[in-house]
Amino acid sequence: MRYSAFAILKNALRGNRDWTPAWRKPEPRNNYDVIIVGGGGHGLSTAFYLASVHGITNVAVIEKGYLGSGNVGRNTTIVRSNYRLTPNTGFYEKSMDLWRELSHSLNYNVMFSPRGVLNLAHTPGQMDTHAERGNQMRLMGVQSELLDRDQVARLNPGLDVSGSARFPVHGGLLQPDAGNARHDAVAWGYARAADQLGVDILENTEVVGFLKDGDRIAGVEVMRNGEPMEIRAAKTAVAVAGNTGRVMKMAGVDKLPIETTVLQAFVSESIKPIIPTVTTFGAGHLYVSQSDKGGLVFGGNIDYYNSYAQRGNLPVWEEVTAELIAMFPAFARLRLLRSWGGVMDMSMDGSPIITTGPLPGMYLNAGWCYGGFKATPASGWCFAHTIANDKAHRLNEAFTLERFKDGNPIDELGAGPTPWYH
Amino acid sequence: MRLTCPYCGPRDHQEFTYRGDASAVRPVLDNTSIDDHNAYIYDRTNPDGLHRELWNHTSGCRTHIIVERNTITHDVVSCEPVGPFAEQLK
Amino acid sequence: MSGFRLNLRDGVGANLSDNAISFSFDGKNYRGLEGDTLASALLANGVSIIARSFKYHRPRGVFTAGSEEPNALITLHSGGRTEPNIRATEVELYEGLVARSQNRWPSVNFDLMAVNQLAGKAFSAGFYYKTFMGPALQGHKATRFWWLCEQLIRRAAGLGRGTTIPDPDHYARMNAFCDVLVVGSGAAGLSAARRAAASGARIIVCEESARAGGALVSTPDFIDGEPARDWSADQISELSAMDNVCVLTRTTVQSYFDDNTFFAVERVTDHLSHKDKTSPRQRAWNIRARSAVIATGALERPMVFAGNDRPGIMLADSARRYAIEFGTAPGRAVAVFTNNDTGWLAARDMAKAGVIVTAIVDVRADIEPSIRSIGEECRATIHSGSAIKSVKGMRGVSGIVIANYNELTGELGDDSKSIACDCVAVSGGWSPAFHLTSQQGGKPTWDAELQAFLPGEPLQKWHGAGAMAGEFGLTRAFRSGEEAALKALADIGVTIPKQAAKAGSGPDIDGDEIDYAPAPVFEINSGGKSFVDLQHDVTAEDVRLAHREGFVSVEHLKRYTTLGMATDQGKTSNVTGLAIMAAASNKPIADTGTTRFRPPYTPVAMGAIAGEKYGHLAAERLTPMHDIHVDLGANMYANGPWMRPETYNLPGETVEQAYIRETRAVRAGAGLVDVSTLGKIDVQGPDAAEFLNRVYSNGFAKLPVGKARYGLMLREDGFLFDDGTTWRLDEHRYLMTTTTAGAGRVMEHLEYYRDFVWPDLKVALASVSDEWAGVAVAGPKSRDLLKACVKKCEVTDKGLPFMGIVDGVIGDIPVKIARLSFSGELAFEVYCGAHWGSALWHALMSAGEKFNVVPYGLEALSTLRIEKGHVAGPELNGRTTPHDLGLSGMVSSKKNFVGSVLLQRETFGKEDRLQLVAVKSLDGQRIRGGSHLVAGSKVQPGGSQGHTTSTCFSPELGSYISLALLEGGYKRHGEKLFATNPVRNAHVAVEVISHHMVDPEGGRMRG
Amino acid sequence: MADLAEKLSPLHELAMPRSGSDKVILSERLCDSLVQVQAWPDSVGEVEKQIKQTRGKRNVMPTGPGRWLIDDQSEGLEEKLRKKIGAELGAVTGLTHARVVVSISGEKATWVLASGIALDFDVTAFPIGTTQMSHHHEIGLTIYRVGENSFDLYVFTSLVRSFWHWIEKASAEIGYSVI
Repeated sequence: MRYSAFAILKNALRGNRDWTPAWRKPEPRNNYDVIIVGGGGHGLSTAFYLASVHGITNVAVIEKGYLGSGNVGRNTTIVRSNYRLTPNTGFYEKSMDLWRELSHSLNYNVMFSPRGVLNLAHTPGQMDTHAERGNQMRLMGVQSELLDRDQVARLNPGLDVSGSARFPVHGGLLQPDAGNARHDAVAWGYARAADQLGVDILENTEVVGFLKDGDRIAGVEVMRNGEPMEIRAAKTAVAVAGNTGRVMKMAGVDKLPIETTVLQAFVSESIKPIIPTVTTFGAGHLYVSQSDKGGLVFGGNIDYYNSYAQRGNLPVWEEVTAELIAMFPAFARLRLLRSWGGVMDMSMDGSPIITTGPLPGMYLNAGWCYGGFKATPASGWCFAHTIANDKAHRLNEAFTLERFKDGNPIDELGAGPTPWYH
Repeated sequence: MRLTCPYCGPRDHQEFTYRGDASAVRPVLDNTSIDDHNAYIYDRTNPDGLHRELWNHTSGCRTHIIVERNTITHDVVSCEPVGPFAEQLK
Repeated sequence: MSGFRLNLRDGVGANLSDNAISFSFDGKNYRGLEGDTLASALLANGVSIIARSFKYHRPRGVFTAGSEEPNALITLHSGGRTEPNIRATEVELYEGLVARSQNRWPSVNFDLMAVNQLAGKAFSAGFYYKTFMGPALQGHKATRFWWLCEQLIRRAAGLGRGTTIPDPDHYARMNAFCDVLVVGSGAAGLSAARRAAASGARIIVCEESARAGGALVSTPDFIDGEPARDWSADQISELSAMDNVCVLTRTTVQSYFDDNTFFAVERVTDHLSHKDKTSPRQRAWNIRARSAVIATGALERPMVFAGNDRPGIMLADSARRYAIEFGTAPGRAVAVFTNNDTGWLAARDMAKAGVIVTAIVDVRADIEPSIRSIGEECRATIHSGSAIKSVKGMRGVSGIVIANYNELTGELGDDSKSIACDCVAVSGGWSPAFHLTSQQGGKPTWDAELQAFLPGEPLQKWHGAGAMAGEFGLTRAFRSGEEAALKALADIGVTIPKQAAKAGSGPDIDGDEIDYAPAPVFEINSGGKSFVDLQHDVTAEDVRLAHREGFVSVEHLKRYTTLGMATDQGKTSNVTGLAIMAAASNKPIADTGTTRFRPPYTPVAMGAIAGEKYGHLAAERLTPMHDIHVDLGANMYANGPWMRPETYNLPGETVEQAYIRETRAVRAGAGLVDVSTLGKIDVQGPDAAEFLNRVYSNGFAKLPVGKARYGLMLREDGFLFDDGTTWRLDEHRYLMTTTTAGAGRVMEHLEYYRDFVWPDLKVALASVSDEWAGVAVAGPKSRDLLKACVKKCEVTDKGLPFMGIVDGVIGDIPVKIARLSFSGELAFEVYCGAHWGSALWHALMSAGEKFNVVPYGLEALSTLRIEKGHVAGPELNGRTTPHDLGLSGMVSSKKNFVGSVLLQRETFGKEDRLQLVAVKSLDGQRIRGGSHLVAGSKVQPGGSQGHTTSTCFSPELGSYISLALLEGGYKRHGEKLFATNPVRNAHVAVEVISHHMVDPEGGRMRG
Repeated sequence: MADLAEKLSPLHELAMPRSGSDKVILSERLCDSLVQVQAWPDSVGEVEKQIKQTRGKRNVMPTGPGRWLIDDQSEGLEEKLRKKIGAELGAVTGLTHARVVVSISGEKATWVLASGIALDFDVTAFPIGTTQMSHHHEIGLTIYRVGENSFDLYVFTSLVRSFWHWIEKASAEIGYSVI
């Protein structure tokens, strides 16, 4: 059923009884052209672009839990491409291009909202590094503006721009056409659109092993409704974010340049619109925006230590709220409604991996750290290209697994091979 | 999370600095193999379950400890001292 | 509904005192009594519509009497103290309290936004996902269309209005440690606390309400012959008097973290009319408990039926509590609608308090005679095997229509019957409040007998007691509290002899013994709008629509319909929603599962979480000369944790004019700069030399005593990590300096190698950053300046050669002087004990007077080193190697060191890497920070070939210059490029030159 | 050493005497000598002996394995100890200027301290005459318990003003004096 205002009216008049499932709940076949392990944002978008761009529709997406149960439904929904290093700027701007037309591509309103992403600067030196990044963006065709303090104040009325602030605001870098999207809608929209193109989405189906023909990966063993089952495919792709280590071990890949940590996200009670942009603090680590429902959605640093727990600890609560109310002192009285955690696949340089291999017949999409949401469209688009052509696209050719050992990290922060610093 | 420093006693993990996987051990000084060094800094088992990891009690006695901790439950199984005084602290 | 104040007497209005209090709601003044909540006072004043719902803007009243309230959200105070979305049921009334309704226009009684209701069914779950995508046009029109719609939707959404005025109050924290934390002070909590406290263990009891006692406060039961209320008050005062017990009221335990760390918030002054300014508004309690007893009770849930959101419909036990505790009748004629016995008790207690209970409607056909007799006792008509089919009245309740109800099929009969009433007290059973343990990942289990989820197996050291653990009723609450306390004591190694345990067992209870299990009825489906989640306006139909569209998993249900995602986190709606989904899927509730509760339990002010950090985000580090800089009028700025002088502006000078003047003065004569912020590490031991030799890329083994050397530190991956000079003070004693920003991480880096990698080396490391004040004296006259004030040592070229160190005295101050130069001039660094730092500065300034010495700030310091081509933070950006910065000479090939192996990777030898050069403006234009180097014009710049790193005006070269990293830069000196800076609207023609711009041979500093 | 210049505390203008409640009493001082001694694993006993042999009015606080912080009421301890403890035995580091001592006493002293420091101040967990290291946010602290309600806090010199501001604010709810 095509979604539209007309469809809503028509169905409303019939008591909403005629709506059908957003995607099928098919039984698995024994054989597919491509299996994608992981029914999160990246896995689903990969399936969609395999089907829509490359005409490969005999595809299964295999998800252990419910669809979108990982980070696609746990993030702070920020969409941007304000990167400093060329491989990242180009890749994320491709993502922006896809975001802009995504609701139409999917016939599903993902509520992409280009409200602007503002990074604050608190020293003259930080203004310079923001300028350096803004100029990189401009040279690559990405919108960016360096704002002075007054411009920043006009954009965010509650922001403390006084000289008496502990870290006074000097200005900020604005990507005016970046913003947010509705996270769950991205998962559901990709799922529905991929499903309509013939992709089988297998929920509650857990990969418990990989099938091999000699050295070559030939599919997966799964548990479904308590029953084991083999599903074969010419190509097996893995896009499981924080669970990368877990899943790759089943394929015999014991070590990767990835560590898994927990990132907490926070939402306040819902209030009338109070901050128009996505705003980040420059003297610590905090990002905040306001959802359409009215909650302030924010987050900060990861909980450092390795974790698969999907929940974090108190120090990050204190840090994050302290930074938020240092930026917006009026928010001290606003109330935190809920916090939750997601597990992050932190790579050794803070940048992702989208590659063929590491085993024959296998493809890997991982290392998203905590920036995976904005990448969802381009990640799937590039991964689909890589799977279809057995070769990376120009946009993801730098995102190899070998770059670390070759000495070519893509290290935005210059923090070095310590995953929890990125 | 609370970690037990063998010198100072149980403390909030905030007092410690996380230094990561303790199974990553630096090759000895005269080992000049690029592969070995690459493995040391980039290869991680990243287990879901027990993880041996290094923490420095930076806001306390600055002793390094190896914590064995479950990465799914965050249960701390053990905290052992390392470093020159490891034997004395055991 | 028109609530009113009952005749207050013993057992009616137990929380209230005689003191009248005036307050206002929506600008109108009312009177209440001390002890009222805002909700009870409004009810007593006959105010029934208090709020509007989130989506449809339907009128809403008071639904509960506690923190689970979904409806009665109001805004408190004004200005910087504005607090939206406060539950009126939790606000303790005080003189002068000002509250107003929210999310309505123009008023709560007449809200035009209620037109949303007309869209009715179109506004169903998932509505937004299916539309507003805009016309399918070329380009990015779709986005723009949504962007337009979104602006309007955002304005309509949201609950209350926040403020942009800073919160004037402050917050505090308390770090607490205890053996046993008892959460909740009802029957179970009290008995656990009594038992645990008797052992002498350290106990903290947290109670959410103003008054401890939980259900004991309002139950008509007797304990040990006393009314339960009096008994519990005695127990609390006994406990509070014990040295090993801390009882905290108005304190909600919000979150349960790892290793039994609990986060609680105490409301210190929120309930006071006159707030003492030194007291914090709220206090965060970080509680580390060795074990815990969770006795958080249970939350009543409603049944869902058509029109169930009208003002005047509330939970039965809440209605009862308003009568007993607050002496307030929830209506003139109350109908009770229940599926369990507790609804009948509520009817009885209300009737006893003087409330007219007109009818009791129970979905169950079979009612125990003892329960049935209650109906007769309160003179209500009894309708068993019946259910509410619809509610009469638009903005309140004027009556209900009931019909026969078949418990097995869930069908209603055709025999409609009207009952006049203005209040419906509904009970759909009880849901244990195991939010805390669920936060920790505990998996709840469905108990079909109790028709409730129970907390499941503990993953940490906690023990459930009372209704939270499914132990309903006072007798079981007391017993389970005792048992939980004994288990908690066992956790901490205290065992109570069995005999003693028995002797102390529960008090004598005289009260109701009833069955708490409800009939498994969650929804009466009669076709009308039936709300499951009152706050988010999620209807039973929405749940079924989600099912129809395949959003069957509980998480999908939550996300698709937003059920349970409102500010009450679905406290009264989750179980009902699950039950409706289970019914739609034809699955037992047990197989449907439940979502994990997320912390906090109730919404918490951000200020309370930040605690003492509100207004004090980070400590400031100050050098010993800080006050001097401030007195000199320096532009101080935050440089990481440090406050540092940027420039010392003369009146009327800009920053640029000031640093150029300061730079010139240094190169012409002498200047002083405060370098106390440099990291300083004391490295000692027989193996110190070997250790340094391993962590620096250049050789350190042969550094003579009395000499300093510039050293480079790499990361293991071969990239630059930090730099600085290290001074050999003695055979086995070194003073290492690091960059200001790198001090902490270098120390940890060194400790890692000392402890974990080479523990056999005898090396001691100690941070001495704060021990030493440092002043750099630079300029051709610097030696003359020192000569004029230094005693007990030689500062001649012979006595103190380049990179030499001597001990001396200036005034009465012992100093260490090292001949080091960052500026490229003849220069010295003078160090002394920090507490003498300002005296040293004054001594140097006065000695320098005749040499026209100037103080210079970081801008001039930076300008001097840029001209000299010395690298600093902007060049050590974590992506550069020594080879990239022209420092290959500092990489020893004769030893292995940290980073030596991976620095040999092929990629680091590539000629097109970004390499350090300088660029010079060719046309007098300023090169702005953050420029990129390009070959093309402003309009068509082409790709970036590199970027500037450190930029300034060079008085020496008479031109704007910058250090830069340029692809293959070493071979491009003389090339002409552009430093483009589109975000700063600059495009400057530059020439690539060597980064050694001033005195490349080093004659000045060695002179 | 008597001819040395007067030391200036970063708190010289902040910690001015003020009379108020005696439930919390604050004061500050600089050390005459504050020295850290670090023994090697095989010389702990010998170093301890050497420390005992250099007599003086002092407080010797263990601050880590084989490590002590010595607060001595006379100047020149660093040099004295260095003569006794050579590199073969351990390392001697002068910290006289690196810390400022903030003292707090009074019946509410532990309440004030616990409001910012995550240590169990119960006397069973932190006995009189013992030393604990911890932090107040980013400010590292060495805390010596002088008596049941009396503590000396060794605070980093560059951070002591921030610490003082905090401790005054935390004491304000109770009421306090500065001596």
